[in-house]
Amino acid sequence: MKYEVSGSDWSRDLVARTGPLRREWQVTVDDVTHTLLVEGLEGNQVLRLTVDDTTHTLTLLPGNRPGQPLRFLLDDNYHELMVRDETDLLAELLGGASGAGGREEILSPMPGVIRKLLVEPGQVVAEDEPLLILEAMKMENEVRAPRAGTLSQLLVAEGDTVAAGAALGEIEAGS
Amino acid sequence: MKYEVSGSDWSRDLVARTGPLRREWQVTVDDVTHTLLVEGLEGNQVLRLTVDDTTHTLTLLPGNRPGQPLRFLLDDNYHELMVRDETDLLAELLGGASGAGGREEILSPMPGVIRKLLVEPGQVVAEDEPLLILEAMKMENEVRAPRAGTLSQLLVAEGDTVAAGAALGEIEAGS
Amino acid sequence: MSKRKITKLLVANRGEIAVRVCQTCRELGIATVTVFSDADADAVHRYASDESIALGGNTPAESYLDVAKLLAAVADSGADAVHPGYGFLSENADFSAAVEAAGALFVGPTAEHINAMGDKVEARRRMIAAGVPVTPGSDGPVTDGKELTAAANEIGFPLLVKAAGGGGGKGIRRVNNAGELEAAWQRAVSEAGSAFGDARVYLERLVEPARHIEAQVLGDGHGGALFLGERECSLQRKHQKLVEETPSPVIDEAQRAELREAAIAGVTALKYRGAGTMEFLYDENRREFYFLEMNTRLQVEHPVTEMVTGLDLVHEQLLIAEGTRFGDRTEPELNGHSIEFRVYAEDPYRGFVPSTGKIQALRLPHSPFGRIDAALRDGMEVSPFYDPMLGKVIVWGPTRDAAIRRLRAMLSRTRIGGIHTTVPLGIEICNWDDFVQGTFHTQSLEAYLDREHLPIAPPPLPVQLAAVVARAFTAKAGAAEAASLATPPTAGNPWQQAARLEGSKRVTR
Amino acid sequence: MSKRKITKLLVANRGEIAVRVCQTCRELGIATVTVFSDADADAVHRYASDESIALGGNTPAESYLDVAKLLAAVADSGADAVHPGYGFLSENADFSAAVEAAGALFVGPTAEHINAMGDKVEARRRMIAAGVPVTPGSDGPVTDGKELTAAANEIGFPLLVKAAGGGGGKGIRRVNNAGELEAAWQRAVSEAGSAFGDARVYLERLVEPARHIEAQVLGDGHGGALFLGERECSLQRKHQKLVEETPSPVIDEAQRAELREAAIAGVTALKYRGAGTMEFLYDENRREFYFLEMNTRLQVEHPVTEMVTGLDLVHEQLLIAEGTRFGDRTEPELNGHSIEFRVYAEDPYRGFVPSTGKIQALRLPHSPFGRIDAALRDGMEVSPFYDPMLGKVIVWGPTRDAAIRRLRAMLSRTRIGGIHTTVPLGIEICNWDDFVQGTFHTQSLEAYLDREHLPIAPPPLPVQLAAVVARAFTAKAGAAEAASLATPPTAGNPWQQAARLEGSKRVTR
Repeated sequence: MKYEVSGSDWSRDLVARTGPLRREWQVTVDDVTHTLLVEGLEGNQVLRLTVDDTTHTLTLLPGNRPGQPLRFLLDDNYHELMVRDETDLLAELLGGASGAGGREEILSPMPGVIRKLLVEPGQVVAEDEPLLILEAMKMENEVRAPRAGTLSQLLVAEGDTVAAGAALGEIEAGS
Repeated sequence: MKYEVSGSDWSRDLVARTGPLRREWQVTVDDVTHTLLVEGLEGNQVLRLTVDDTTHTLTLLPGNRPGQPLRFLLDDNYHELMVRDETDLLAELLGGASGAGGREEILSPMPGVIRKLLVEPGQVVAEDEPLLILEAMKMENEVRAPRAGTLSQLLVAEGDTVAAGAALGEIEAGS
Repeated sequence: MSKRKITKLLVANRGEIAVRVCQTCRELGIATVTVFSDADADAVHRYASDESIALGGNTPAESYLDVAKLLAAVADSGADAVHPGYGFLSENADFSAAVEAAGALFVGPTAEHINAMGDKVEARRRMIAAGVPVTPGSDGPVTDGKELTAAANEIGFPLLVKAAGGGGGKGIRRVNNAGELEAAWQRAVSEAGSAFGDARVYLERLVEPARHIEAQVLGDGHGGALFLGERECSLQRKHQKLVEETPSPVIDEAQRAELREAAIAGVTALKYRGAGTMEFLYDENRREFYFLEMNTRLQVEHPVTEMVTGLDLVHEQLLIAEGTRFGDRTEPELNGHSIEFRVYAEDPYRGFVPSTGKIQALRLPHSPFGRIDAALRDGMEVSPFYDPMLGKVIVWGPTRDAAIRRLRAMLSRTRIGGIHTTVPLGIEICNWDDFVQGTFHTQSLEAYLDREHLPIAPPPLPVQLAAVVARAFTAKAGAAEAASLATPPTAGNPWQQAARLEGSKRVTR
Repeated sequence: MSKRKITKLLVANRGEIAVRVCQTCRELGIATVTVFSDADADAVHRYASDESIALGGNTPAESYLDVAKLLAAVADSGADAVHPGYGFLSENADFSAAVEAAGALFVGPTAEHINAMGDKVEARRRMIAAGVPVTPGSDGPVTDGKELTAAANEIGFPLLVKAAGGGGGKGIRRVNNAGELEAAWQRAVSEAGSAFGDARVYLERLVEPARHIEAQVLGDGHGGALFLGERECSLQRKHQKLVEETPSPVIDEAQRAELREAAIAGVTALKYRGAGTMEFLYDENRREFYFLEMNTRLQVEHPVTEMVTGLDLVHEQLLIAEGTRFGDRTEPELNGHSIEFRVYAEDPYRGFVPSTGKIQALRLPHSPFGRIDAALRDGMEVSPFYDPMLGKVIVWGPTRDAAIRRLRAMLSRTRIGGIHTTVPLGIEICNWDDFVQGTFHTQSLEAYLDREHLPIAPPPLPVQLAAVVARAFTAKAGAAEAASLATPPTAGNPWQQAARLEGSKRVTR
């Protein structure tokens, strides 16, 4: 599998081959191939990586999604990196800049209770405009517009309990 | 189900009826019926018992066997009691004093390695005579004859690793 | 009041503090009763006590804040004392009064003390009378726009709008200039009304940069007062404390004596009963303390005081509630250094959004001179209903450096999988120069956190390799995980997505 | 030797002590390497270190006692220091010498010290020369029957036959009268040969009743010596310690000064290097100490000394190994009281038969001033290959009473399901008058344990009801459990069965 690892102003290609049982990996970076021993603990939430005789502890963090920076701990240090595999790269090529026009869903960033709606369906909103107040763990959180446009749908009412990632509404391009 | 609970010089009969889901029990002792709420935690290794508005913590201990004193912790205090249910009582009636004559197996009281055999097959042994030395967790333990008789079989050799409860040999009545 | 022995105590709280109170009771042979909401039916605190009573409901209002249900639980269980923990009803004077009216001891101050100190305006007035230094501010609650403008102009900007009934970092709003004043005040009044049932707000000068240093005190209710050292709590984020320690790295014996004098004066003047914390702002340049507020309860960060004094503060609370007087008791020696790090179920690298879900791969390590106060269990669900603080990692060391090394090691051995927590940030803080050198103030942490996370240059090879492995194993985890994640799936590129996440801004209250 | 910094340390041990050593190294930024046998492939200590190297094998001889494999691991990992823990090779002079010959630091004494103190006969000679009081005994190893009789007659009965190469309660045999002498001596010679590779045995007077009190010392290898207080270890069963505490409830400042003087004299005379323990028998009637033996390693019960001194003894060991001299360093103040209870995988109500199997429902609670040193994980298999000690529960309190209350509470919150452990006995001991009042000696525990367990009268109703519930749930557990049980299934009545279990008698060595 080919991977592209990138940061804020650089990127690098890596090619990984896994052995039987996925324990032994061969990873090629800049024409040098490194042997990597991968040992999963705790249902693969924690992994031991041995590279060049040194063992590192990799701890996976929840919430990682394709298309977002990948977040993990290595030896107790926090890291973020963009990691795309072949499929991601292909999808990006085919999909183009999805979400640039058309409509976009408003998703709940956390589980909580809808305390107050600040806008109405049909209303024109600016990007970053507060749409509603979501209460979670004793704190009020403003959910803001992901883009400018018209609020074409509002799927929740005050007092509703919503899960993380639940659709709250939708914004359509234009006013 | 009828139970007989007994100690070293007394016994008492209890009748238990369990409700749906086995959460609510009715236990009758000395013609008085007590309601018992039973709540299992940690895969039923730990149980909360509520009797007359007071909650007790019952912790099961491993190794309990029918025919032996039942051992448990109640609110952190260790207890041993003989508890026979209907089936046990029936089996005892039918089986009579099993093991009183005939033969008896020598069972390993713990897992370990046979360090030394002190007797040979065919040898006549007294009750409580040391038969072999079993090493477990850095300690040497003597396994002694459960009864007097002739060692009719010896199933292990020096150096063998044995599990707890494994048959080590057999003693037949008489010499 | 004559001395009364506590034989059965009800803890009107949940989580780590409920477990903490039960620990001490178990040592003392006091029977314990906990209460639990529907959401907490399987919570750890439930099983820390001898009995546990269902309150029903999920939200705090339906459960841990419902005075009637709690009083019924006290009656049903036959408890002769109630410990309120912190938060919830711990600083509710009506609850204190109702418990005592029901014939049980309230492990905390009298309703009169709670009212006096809970009302920030009254608290200022009393402290001024006792000779305790306070920050410049409005002389009372601000009730109309005219008063507002006048008071603000006298105090100067930036200033803080504070709810008279708030506390613990809640109900505070910063106002940078006159333009923001009116809107902030109105929002504060509305929030204070709904959150604390008390819409009064007042103004106070914002001391900046400032340190937050607090004094732990005990009062026996008859004028007896003990000072148990200070706690440095300047490492905060939006008024939420993250790291606390004692002693403060910036005050010396002379300043500690000054702080002690102010604290003892306050406690003595009030004839305060119980454990309490007097919070001060410390202006490091002028080397001056200003009284901020008094928390009339056990504080989240009480363990650091325990570590350097050898006292069990819950035990002290119970002794005071039973009517023990201090007499000629002396203050304990303060020995070594202790630090506490708070573990929140929040994503510290995404604006501290709450993170809920099932806890996995849990490891709460033991260590010499280390302690973890928590109420966690592998497989437990973290629900969105309550405070996101999961627990605290506490260490002691002979010196501050030793304590930091120990905290770092202990956090690096701590693992709470399945959700985001502040643990990785805690390890970072232990390596952060400003923390190690003690040169921080109440704004330092926010400044430190305000940065780009994607690296500007390629990291060392092992990190790149780890990234690829992490990607492969994340893909494997797949859809099952998705349901419990705080970050929604998205189409579009990551930059858009990051912006959207930042679109959710936290409003403290 | 000049000062050398340790950067990477290999722990030649397993279980809780391996975890303990890694904790301190992690605080100090020292990289760690552990080793593991096949039976320990999934053991907790493996994951406490940065690296872990497979030794193969199951028995100690094939793994943790295999010097060649360990030296290879040191070379492979590039470790520049080796910590031997306790047990295994910790008191093996050849290992110490081999590690140092390989260019790594041995965290412990020199081969010369280990040889001198490991040889009980030589140790007595040296201590007599240093002016340390010793128990009357044979002047050297007893090599033939004539010597045996002569020495025994001079010492008088009862006496002890002790392996010169033994230690830690192993290799000791009691002889009550002349009739038992010859057989005991021959058995001891044979066991000592196979267990310690050293068949020499010697005789010593049996002081009875006696207390076992030991002094914790540190030596810098250049004559510098520090005394860190005593430990009372009289609660033993067949020379296996179960409870340790400091300070001892029976010695006062004058006797502590006496003990200190003897300990410092010994350490100084040896120019001892590292942490060590000088064990003494204490005759409470005569108020006299007799030197018993010196353990040239970290002791299992070192945490109680840490709790009252605030020192990290592993850190002290590392500093000494690096060549740090004490100079004018003063001894630490001894503060409060600390108790340790050892958790063994043994059935305390059935003659302490080892109990193996899968650990379930594990709970190792945290508590203020409490600490658990263990290497346990839910689902872990306890194998029959190694020492049955699973870990230790340690508490501190301002007074002995407070410490006992805390230990009791902590043990009652500790749960190690699936196997038998000594935890329930620990709770009992905390309620036992002789322990609470401190009126016990080395034989007290065995006398206490020698009793009938079936009650002679019906217990309170809740116990009877619990028995029925326990019976019902045990029946449900069924056959799956049977495989891992230490007690075999049986036909016949329970009395026969109980007798059979007692038929397995433990032979200490």
